Amino acid sequence: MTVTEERPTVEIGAPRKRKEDARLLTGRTRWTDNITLQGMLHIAMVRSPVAHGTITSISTDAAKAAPGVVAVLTAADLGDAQGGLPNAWQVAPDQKAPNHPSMAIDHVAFAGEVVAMVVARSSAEARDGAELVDVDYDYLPPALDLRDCAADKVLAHPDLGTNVSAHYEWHSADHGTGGDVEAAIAEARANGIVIEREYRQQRLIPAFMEPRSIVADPTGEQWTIWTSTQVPHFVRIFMALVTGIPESKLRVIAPDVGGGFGGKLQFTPEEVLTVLAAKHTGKPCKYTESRSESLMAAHHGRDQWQKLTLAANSDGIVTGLKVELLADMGAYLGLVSSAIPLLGAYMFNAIYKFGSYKFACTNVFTNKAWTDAYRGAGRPEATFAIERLMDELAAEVGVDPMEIRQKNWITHDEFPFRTVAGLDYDTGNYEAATDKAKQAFGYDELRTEQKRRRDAGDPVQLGIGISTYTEMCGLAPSRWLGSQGYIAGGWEHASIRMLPTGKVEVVTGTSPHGQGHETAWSQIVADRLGVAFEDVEVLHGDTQVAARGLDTYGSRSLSVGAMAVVAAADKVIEKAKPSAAHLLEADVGDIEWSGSQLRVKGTEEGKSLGEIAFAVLQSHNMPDGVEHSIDADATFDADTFSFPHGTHLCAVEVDTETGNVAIRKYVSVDDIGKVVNPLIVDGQVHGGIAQGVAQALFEEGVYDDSGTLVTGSFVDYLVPSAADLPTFDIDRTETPATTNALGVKGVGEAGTIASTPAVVNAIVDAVRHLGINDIAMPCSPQRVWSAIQSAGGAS
Amino acid sequence: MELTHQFTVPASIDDAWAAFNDLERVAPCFPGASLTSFDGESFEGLVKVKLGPISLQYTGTGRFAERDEAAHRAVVAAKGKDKRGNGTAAATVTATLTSAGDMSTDVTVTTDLNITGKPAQFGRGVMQDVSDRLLAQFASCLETKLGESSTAEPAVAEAASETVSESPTAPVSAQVPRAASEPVAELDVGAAVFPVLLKRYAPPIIGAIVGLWLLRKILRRRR
Amino acid sequence: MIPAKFDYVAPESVADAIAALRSDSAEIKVLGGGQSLLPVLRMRLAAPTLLVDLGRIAELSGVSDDGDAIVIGAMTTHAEVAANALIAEHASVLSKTALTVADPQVRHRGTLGGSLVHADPAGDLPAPILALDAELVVAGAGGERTVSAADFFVDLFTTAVGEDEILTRIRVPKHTGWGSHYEKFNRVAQAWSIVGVAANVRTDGGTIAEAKIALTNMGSTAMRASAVEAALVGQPATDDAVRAAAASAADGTSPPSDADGDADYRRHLATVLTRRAVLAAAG
Amino acid sequence: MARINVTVDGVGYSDDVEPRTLLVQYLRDTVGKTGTVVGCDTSNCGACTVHLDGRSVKSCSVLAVQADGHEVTTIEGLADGDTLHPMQQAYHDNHALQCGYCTPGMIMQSIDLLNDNPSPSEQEVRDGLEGNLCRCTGYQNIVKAVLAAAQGGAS
Repeated sequence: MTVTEERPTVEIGAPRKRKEDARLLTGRTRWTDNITLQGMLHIAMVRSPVAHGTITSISTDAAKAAPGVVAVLTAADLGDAQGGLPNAWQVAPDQKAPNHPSMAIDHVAFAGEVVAMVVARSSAEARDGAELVDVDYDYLPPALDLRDCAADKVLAHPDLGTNVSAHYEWHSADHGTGGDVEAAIAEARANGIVIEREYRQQRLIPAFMEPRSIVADPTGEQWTIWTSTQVPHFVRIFMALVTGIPESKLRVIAPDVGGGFGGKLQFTPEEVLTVLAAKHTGKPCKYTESRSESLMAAHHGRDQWQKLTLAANSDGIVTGLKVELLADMGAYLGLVSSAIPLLGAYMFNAIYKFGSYKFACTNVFTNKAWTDAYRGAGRPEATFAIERLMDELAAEVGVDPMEIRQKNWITHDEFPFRTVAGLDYDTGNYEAATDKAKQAFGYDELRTEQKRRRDAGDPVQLGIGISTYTEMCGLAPSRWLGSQGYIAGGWEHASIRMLPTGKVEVVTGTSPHGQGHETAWSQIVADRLGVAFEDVEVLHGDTQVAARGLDTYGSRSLSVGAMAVVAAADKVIEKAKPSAAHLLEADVGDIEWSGSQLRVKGTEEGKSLGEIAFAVLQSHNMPDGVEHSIDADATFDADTFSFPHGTHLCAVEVDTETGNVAIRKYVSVDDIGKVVNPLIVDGQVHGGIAQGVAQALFEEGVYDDSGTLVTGSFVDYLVPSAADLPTFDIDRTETPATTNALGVKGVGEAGTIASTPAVVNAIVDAVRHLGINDIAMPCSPQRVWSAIQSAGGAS
Repeated sequence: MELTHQFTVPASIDDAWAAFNDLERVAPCFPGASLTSFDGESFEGLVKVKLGPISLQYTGTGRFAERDEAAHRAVVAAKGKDKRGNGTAAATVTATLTSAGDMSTDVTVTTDLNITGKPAQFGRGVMQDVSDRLLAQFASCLETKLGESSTAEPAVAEAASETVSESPTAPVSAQVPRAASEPVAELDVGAAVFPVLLKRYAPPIIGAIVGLWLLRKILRRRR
Repeated sequence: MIPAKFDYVAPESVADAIAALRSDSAEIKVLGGGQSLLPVLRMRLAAPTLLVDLGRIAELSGVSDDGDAIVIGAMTTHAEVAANALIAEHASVLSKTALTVADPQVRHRGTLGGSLVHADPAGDLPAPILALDAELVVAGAGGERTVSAADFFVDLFTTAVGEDEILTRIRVPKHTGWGSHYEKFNRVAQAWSIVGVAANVRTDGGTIAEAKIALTNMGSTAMRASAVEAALVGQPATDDAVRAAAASAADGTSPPSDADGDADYRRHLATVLTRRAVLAAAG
Repeated sequence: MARINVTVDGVGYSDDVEPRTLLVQYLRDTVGKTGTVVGCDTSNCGACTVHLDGRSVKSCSVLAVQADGHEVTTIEGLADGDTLHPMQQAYHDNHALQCGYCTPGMIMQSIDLLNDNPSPSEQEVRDGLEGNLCRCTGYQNIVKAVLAAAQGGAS
């Protein structure tokens, strides 16, 4: 265990306005679609409208003859060169997966799959040409219903023989972290309480604002690929593996990237196809998707059926939890599709002390867009399930839902704590965060008002929802990832280059796309190296500049990536000591770091790193053996996860006449450990909560019975606007992590994980007295109203 | 999606079956369609659909999956695709006539419909409703036509007289109401419009598919 | 996404526009504000051969006082309608409804005439036009004709305007002193109405003297809720009385079922929203 | 091809365009104003918002030929040299952007909003931005920035 260092900080903790803003505010941006090269060609994809079928013929003659069209490529043209797309996570030894070509060869497995591409001199001509590609399909029955598919009633990939990709289980009794869950349930059936529920985690679409775009340039000695991705380093490795282009000949750049939320944590068919088009034509090629293509063909998230059995004694102390999941993989396995449920597997017990725990999951193929990471990735699903269950248990016991949580949670003096799922929580203070949240919320007053309105039969009922969440974040310890079947590690890399003019270049392996690493890393380095915030330049997202790295996802950038920056900074100081000693005419052993200078112990005499960098540049009279650089690079791998937590409280007003839900008040108190930049942290929490609220109230990816995504535009996929969301009243407690030197935990996913159950708990709480104990997400007015009607109508 | 429509016509089953097959009379229920080829068993056709701001043009093929005169049952399987690659459509249409008395016949039309691509992608949830409505209009139109079978008037259409000559046992078939153009106009899917834009892109194709089926029957009669 | 190719004309007079509509181009579309048409063209759900842009015909824009009525040019934008003082004074239900259409940017481009001719059953503006008993002036090769609002909306996306005609202006009888409200119910702010109710009510000493109520998205076109109107007249503007009258709001409607709500839900919503709209209008 | 004359950010341009060219494509591909971006194909997201003769419009739902003879202002025409427009400054001061993709459209609409209503309430700001989607910020700091800009007299 690392002990958080106590160092004087000036920049860390300061609400620095972001460096990134200057270009973003003025339109001086470099989105991939802004990149135009001489002679560049444009690609339009021809996508299957059929969810499941075989391609019987493709006629490209008319398209090839169309004005401006340079090439039309089908799978037959690509041949073996297109290879297959990778899945990077084997969650079970016998995991099955169909071959995943970038362009369908003869079998199409979801509506939106690419079946041909048209390369033309302009994007309009490419689109004109795409209309002329004539594809015939024979229909196969689409495999759409998750539960039917799990039973192999219809096969998504007939060649595979089954829809089940993998089944995996984890039981506390097998790992010595708790008892036998079946015994606990049996005991509870006899003498306690058993809550059994099925919850649907509806399919969501990440819906980053910048549609994906790729430019592949084959001219010159090296390939340059600009792509709107969270993971340029992954793209480089996999592009080399799939296309056979040597990795050393590939430069991948993620320029300005307009949001990701897990949705750009992917190695995509479109990336491969753009490279193949460039290879075929010898010219730079660009592909930019439309929004409707993005919604249809970029990976989706969530989509699980959760069957839950909670056992408790009659006082409401939980003795066991059994989780049985069906997880919809969609048509193929993406990079980490198979492991999304696994990332939630260790979080169903959340902040609680359970006697026993069992998790079982079946990954199932269907003829829908494939699913993969979406903000929270597995953990929102787990948190939703347990936080909803705790409310149900409270109702059963007849106590306030807050009380049931207090009875079961880990108290602050019990840390470090090994959970029933086998994770070691380093720190936390659930009581403190909850007390603060309750006070800001006016919990008791709202409960009083709720009772008054219930008693009066008010057509608008008040409900209060609680979510006391935690998450494991900071992906991740490489050893843990290896133990779980992931092919890559979870370390991060950074290098620091001290420029002779006193400026500092920080190269990070993380790949930000809105998170503000340029600002936050500058703050950290400014403190660490005693340089001005303004003098630090953070470089990222270009594999020729940041050669090593594992990119940005899973709230890992600060707790892993920034720790590599810290390690590199410390190395710079160490590396500069011999030069400093020479310049100060002292023994190396007498040189110490003052916070801004290397000094001779006990004196005020010293040299800044900038001065040393300049002296090293000159090297006019450096002694033998001193390196002509004080630059350094370093890696960091975490020993364990970090565990942010918090309490979110939501008050909703449910109009029982229309079913409309309005959020009246939303309070969050998050404990994310030490805060580097409170402005950025607040922004992450706001946006996270908004996405979680959107799952509760608005968003759902819906397929019709032919397998067409009918929420295929922003008309029907309801991303909320400013007018649809309230102001969030957010605050923090600060219990530093003990697992890294900065005491940080990560904040990117917290709001999303916490908010969904808070909202749904509030809605159910508003109408529970009418006999309602569940409403499926998204809780649309029709669903809420129908639930009230089924329960016998409003009072 | 499977849609079923039932209605009863005041005609004997033989008269109704014959009338039903007198496509010159019922075909106007399905505007916008035209046949491009027919080889006896299978056909190719074209359906232009105009839905408010949306215009689609489907080309399709189909064949008789079943046609049982004794059981008064016909099944047509057809599929088509939009000429600009906007999507595909397929339908299996089953029509069954059952006698419900000397001068009464029950008609059941079951349509198993599969529409893909943009008209479905941008028509969230409305499809079923609109398809149902369309087929209900079709059924209602048929009901009117078949119900007119006992009030025959002199043939007014060339095609109709041709039909008469082929099908002398169907005395009702020659009659085309003078006002035909008006009720037909109401059902004119081609000119009318489905909810499309951004809110509800609907499936024109239902009318189209059934239209193809009827046209195919016309050709059969003309052989 | 980029539209398929088309020819484009922007005539400067109604006569030239009609001539363009009568040209022999294979498929002609009229471009009003374009806020519905352009997305459809971008999706390539339509590929007209000719677009006739009405945007350069000055006489089609603007609002004027014509004695017992106000006259609104068909190309007057939603934003202009919403902000116009004459309309606010004499036809306030239209001002209020115009302000709920889509979002501010769309309201800057989208036009009243375009919305009416588009005739989306979920579009908001037909309802107030019905509730104001407006008259619509349609120009064609043979000159102008006037169509009452009641006869204008024919079916889903279908109006009385012929293929070679254009809607030039809307004549709205003054309803000075009438109370009004548009109650719009949707899932997110810029979404189409699940159901909307336009209430245009004249009260006299706390009693409802006249009521004109129209419903959005309760059938293939917007429609008047005649049963409610009849039941309201002579009633006090109280919750109980209005509730009783509004109970028949769904009479004679045939609402659609879609992902936002099934027909039963819409019928129920119509009664609730009608009550709220009338109370707000009469209050 | 049609010849159009358009003033963009104060500079006059005369170009031949296909009638089907959207204003946003003209701005990005012909004039080079890549600060204005495209986020959807149904005019829901507002990322492409610019001012046409001083009023906000979604440039994906306007044809370039419709802008003939008119004046367009984009995000790139707001700052005065190194001095940000007060609305840009307010966005910066209030951390009203994260990935920044929606920002150009959001700022253009925010300016229009204050032109219309110089002292809006919080709800009026939210309603005025209903045609612009942001996936990062939850809108909270955007609303805060617009209110701050209103306080500071930005428009």
